[in-house]
Amino acid sequence: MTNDNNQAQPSGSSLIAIYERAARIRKNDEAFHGAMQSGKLGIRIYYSPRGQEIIPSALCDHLTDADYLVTIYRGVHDQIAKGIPLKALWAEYAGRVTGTCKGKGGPMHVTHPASGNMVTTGIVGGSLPIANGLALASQLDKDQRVTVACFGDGASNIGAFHESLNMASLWKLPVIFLCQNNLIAEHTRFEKGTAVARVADRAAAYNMHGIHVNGNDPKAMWVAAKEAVDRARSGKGPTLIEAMTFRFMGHLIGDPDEHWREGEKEAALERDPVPALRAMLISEGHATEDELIALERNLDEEIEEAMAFAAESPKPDPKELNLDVLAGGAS
Amino acid sequence: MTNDNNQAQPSGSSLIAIYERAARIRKNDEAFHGAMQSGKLGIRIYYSPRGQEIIPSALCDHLTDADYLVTIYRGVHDQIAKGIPLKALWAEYAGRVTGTCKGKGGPMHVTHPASGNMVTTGIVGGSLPIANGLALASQLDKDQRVTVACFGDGASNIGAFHESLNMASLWKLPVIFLCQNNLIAEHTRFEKGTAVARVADRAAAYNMHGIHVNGNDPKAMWVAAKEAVDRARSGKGPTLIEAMTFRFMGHLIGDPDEHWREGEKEAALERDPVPALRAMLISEGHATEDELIALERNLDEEIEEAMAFAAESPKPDPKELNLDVLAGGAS
Amino acid sequence: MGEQVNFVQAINQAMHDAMADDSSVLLLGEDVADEEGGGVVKVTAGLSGAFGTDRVRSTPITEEAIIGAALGAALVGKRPIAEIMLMNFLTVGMDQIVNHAAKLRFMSGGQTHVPMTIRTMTGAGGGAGGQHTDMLEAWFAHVAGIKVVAPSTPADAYGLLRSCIEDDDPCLFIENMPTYWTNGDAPVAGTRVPLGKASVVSEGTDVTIISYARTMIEAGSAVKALSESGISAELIDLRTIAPFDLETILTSVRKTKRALVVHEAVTPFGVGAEIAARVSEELFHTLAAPVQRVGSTFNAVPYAQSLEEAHLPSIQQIVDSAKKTLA
Amino acid sequence: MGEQVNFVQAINQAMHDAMADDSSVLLLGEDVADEEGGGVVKVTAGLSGAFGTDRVRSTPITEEAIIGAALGAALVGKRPIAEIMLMNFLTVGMDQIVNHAAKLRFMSGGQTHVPMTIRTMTGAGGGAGGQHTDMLEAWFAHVAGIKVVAPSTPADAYGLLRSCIEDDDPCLFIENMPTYWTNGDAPVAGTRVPLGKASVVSEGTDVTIISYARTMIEAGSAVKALSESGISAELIDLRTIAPFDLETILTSVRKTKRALVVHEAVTPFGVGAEIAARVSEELFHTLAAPVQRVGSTFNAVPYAQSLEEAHLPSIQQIVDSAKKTLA
Ligand SMILES: Cc1ncc(C[n+]2csc(CCOP(=O)(O)OP(=O)(O)O)c2C)c(N)n1
Ligand SMILES: Cc1ncc(C[n+]2csc(CCOP(=O)(O)OP(=O)(O)O)c2C)c(N)n1
Ligand SMILES: [Mg+2]
Ligand SMILES: [Mg+2]
Repeated sequence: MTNDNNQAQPSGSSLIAIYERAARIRKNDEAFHGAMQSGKLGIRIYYSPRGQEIIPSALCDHLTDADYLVTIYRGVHDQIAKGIPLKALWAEYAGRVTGTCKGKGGPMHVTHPASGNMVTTGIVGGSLPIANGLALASQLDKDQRVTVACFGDGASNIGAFHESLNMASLWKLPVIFLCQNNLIAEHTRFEKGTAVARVADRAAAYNMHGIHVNGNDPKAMWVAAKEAVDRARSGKGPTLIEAMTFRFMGHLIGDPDEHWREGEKEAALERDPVPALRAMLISEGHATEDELIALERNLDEEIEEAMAFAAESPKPDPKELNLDVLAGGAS
Repeated sequence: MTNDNNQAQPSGSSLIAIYERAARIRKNDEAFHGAMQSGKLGIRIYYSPRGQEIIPSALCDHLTDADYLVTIYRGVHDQIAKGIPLKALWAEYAGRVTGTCKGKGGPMHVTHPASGNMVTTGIVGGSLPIANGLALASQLDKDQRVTVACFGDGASNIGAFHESLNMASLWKLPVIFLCQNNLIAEHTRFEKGTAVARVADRAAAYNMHGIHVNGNDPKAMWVAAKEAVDRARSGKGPTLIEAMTFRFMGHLIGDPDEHWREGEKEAALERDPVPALRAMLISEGHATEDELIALERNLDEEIEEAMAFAAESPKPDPKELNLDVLAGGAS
Repeated sequence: MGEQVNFVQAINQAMHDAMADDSSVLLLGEDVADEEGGGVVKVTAGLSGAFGTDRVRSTPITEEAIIGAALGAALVGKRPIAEIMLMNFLTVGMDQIVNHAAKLRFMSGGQTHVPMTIRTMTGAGGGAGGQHTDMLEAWFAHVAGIKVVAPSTPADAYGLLRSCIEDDDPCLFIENMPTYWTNGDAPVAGTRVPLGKASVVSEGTDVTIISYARTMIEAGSAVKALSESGISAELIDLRTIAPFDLETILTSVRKTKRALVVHEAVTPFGVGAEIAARVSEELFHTLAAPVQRVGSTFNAVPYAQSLEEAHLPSIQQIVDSAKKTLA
Repeated sequence: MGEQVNFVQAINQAMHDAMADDSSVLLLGEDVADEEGGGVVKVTAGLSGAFGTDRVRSTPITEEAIIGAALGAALVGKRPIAEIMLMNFLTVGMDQIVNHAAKLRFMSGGQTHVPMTIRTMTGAGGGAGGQHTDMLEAWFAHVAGIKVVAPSTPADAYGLLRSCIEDDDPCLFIENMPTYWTNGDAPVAGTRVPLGKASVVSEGTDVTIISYARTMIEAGSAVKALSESGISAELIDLRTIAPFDLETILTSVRKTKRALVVHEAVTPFGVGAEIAARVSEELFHTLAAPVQRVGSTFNAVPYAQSLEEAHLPSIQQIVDSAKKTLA
């Protein structure tokens, strides 16, 4: 299924908000790459979300801090769009005690309940069953929260996907299964691992509403996310969104990223979504060049401060090993 | 998808062969019930297949001993249709060393490679991943064998179903996923556990051929099985068959079988498939009453002999505990 | 002898009382609601009637989704009980238990935690064969961040389950199916049995027998048999397997100078190995004999009764092993 | 010093030679074929080129289906190698491994068996955090019907993997990722290292140190450090964890009268518990000091380097524990 065009479209201010989130993600990604090259902060592992910035940036226009997000190792774009503070994020990547998780979780397990970042998992498929549980709590408490589970195209083949969608549909849970389809799973191309042409078509196997959308188109993604969020909030149950996108920087830092076929990457990069949105904002008159430059300068400062905060922060003391294992650890 | 009616129909002799298998299953079931009531053979657990006799009886008209079957705890109908010798089967149920598995496996793990009964599992969903492996070996060896994985409607919701169908479709494996939909999973009604109206419709999620058929109609089931077997043998890949049926005797012996709604069971029993096929054979002139009585008398004798064989057989010696754990156990 | 109840009644009452006391307690599992029979052996009978099918939900046969749903709800204030029908089916949900439930408190630096109880039943003796009755508690004891509990009396089942439900960390609560209908003293409603505390079931001076769950029955019979041959055995019920009550064990063995660990799980790499290793280390100069272990033979659980009985630990094996420490 | 190769090369060569020698050897796993990069760290590079993508198949991310496919093919004459990228992902396939692969020989009364090898990598030290580097070998050692193998040198990796592939039962072959690119003597092509046989890496008279896999490095350094303080330690590499070579261990400890077990896995309920329990039982009257154990601290693997280093067993801890047996 695709979107119904009579639906509301994003306002200029929404588009600017989407751009601000996407630009923050992109600039943060550049800063992480820089920090890893220089090596000075001691960031040990990083899964770049470059190419996928628009998806959560548009989604989060419909969410508040009260809504729940469960994401994956490749989830820093989701976390930032959801509003995680960059200082604590950088400190976590740098393995500092001031990090979101005191440096214990690291990039694959960033957690920040205050912004609704409930769980980040390194296990393919691991995000979906947990999302159902968060949504079940909201359903019982009638608190109107929406839970979003992010995962990749490769994850749509694992058992947890199937079990979770079946349960969510049976119970009409207020959850959104957001498959960010970048057409690649580590080094395996989409069609080599997934027996169906469109992940969204799998929704029918659960009598669930499914949406296939270009996740890099901010307007289409905003509309798709709105439909799914409205359905969840109004008790209409879960939605499977397949948001088409790209993975520009390989599976993780250090990956040669060799899966692209001749010309594919160049073509994709021409459609790099963040500059495209920036150009749209100007061409459609939502923002001026000067306004965007100011916005971007603020982001640069925000990231500078986050880096500095992480650099100055202390490393966790080994006694932390005994804390947070079970309750009662004095922590 | 339903069957295409231009397909070949079962001959009279095929229908008689189907009836012989189904009658053997049914008479064997009655004998197992009798033995468990009397308690004399020491059968410790039994999952009756009553109501589901026709499905494997029609399927096996298209299979030989060389083809592989993987079934479940509720699988004695599949095993008998596939040609397992009743003596060794009874001895296994009775926990005798002359049993198919020396009494080590028991009812939930009956195995008899000579008749193609490769694995019987007690784990819901456990049969499907293994079936893919058997089919993979056949595909590599180009030996034209077909593998059938039996499972229930409840099993169509577990992760192993999803992973297995996706892999089988990607690799075009010569495998048939045979869902015996008796509309009940232990004590949970189909619609309460399965978010889709027809399990067969899930085939589309894997770009797989799916067939929804009345498994208790010997002609329709024969046609559906033929289509799937022909596809597998000719390299066209896997098929998901959803064969609709009933579970007449509860989940296992001792189960009060309370899930039926008002009048449901009576209506179902009126369509008890084995007597229905018997009547059809006579009304359509494929067999006479006398011929069927003779056939049934032979079955009674066969079962009598199997019971006697089990009763006379010795119990396994405790030293068997150390055998068959790893290779080199002198066995 | 006061009022008697069996395990099914005690466990049902514990869940009932916990749900009555705390609206955040939920129950998820296959067939748990009354419309589905109130559990395959009726352990959850009446709970959906009393608390509604919102809080007492029958699930599809999807262990990973069941545990994940309980885990997710636990992250935001619920105290879910996830019933996994049989312990062998935990293998289907191991990722959610081990990689997620047990680790989220640590990996989040204490920002989140998982007050979830997984109830599961198991135990050989009924002829269910190789895939339905394994004792896998040692796996979970080897994982940081999850507690493992196994009662041997209805009253402990009640009190330990209440404590698990109220515990702020994931707990695995192991129920023994073959003894489900065995009677014992009724629990006093509301009683909690603390986690991590063993109980000295009978005092003795010659040898300490440490066990838990189903084999407490065989161990108890062995204690009687030993006393008839003039040997005074002290019997300890571990009750909580992880973290286990080392202090109570050491106090006893300091007195008896001899120890024997008994469990239904297969011996190699089982819970008995850790206890034997700790006792042998801590009381090296006190022990008068090597610590003995009795467990099931190292093979899959066989179907034939003749084999299943030989596979399981026997009273005689326990008696002989105890005597070995005194030889 | 002769030709040197690293683990990646040795393991790749073992699979290459096995596939060349026996057309029934298959390889299934995520990204294993060259079109998918020949493995995430290139361990399987070139194999699909040499033997074709029928025999060397990249799979979807579905561990249960991968193991099941290998299992099923193994039932009918194939000798599949299933690569499960990281050990923590075995949690997704536990049902197929434990309830099926390990038990089918027994449950079928010997009619079928499962000559399958599961290769998996793991090991902390790289900052991957809590879900990517666990050492779970004790779980599988506790299951009858499956062998558990963990090499500590490239040559042993080659010879043990060849033996696993040719073994008629399921084998779990554990590879250590952080030391993948460490060099060692090149294996002699075709060599088999027998399963179930430990190797005495260095002889000594004062204390026996038993280890395996990655911590053989720390243990080796500890042996050197100890010798500098005049302590002669004998170092045993278990190589096969289950079934383990008790005889070689006992022979050594009879001589040294002291034992220390070292592994990367967390200490409680780990492999060290079984070894300590067995040694303490068998050599009760010989041991001059309690058996010591050194493992990782009991928590999830932390991300921060300062924590990850403190979590893992250190050379100093091994030295101190060895000295403790001599105090
Ligand atoms: C259960 C499991 N199997 C394998 C892996 C190793 N792994 C990590 S990411 C990944 C690819 C996932 O691809 P996809 O779902 O498309 O997400 P993407 O990385 O493209 O965002 C794999 C195989 C894992 N983390 N968990
Ligand atoms: C993984 C797993 N979970 C739960 C069970 C317990 N169990 C055994 S049979 C069954 C119901 C299966 O229903 P269905 O798949 O429809 O097969 P049927 O029994 O109706 O033939 C359940 C829940 C199991 N054996 N395995
Ligand atoms: Mg992807
Ligand atoms: Mg059913």
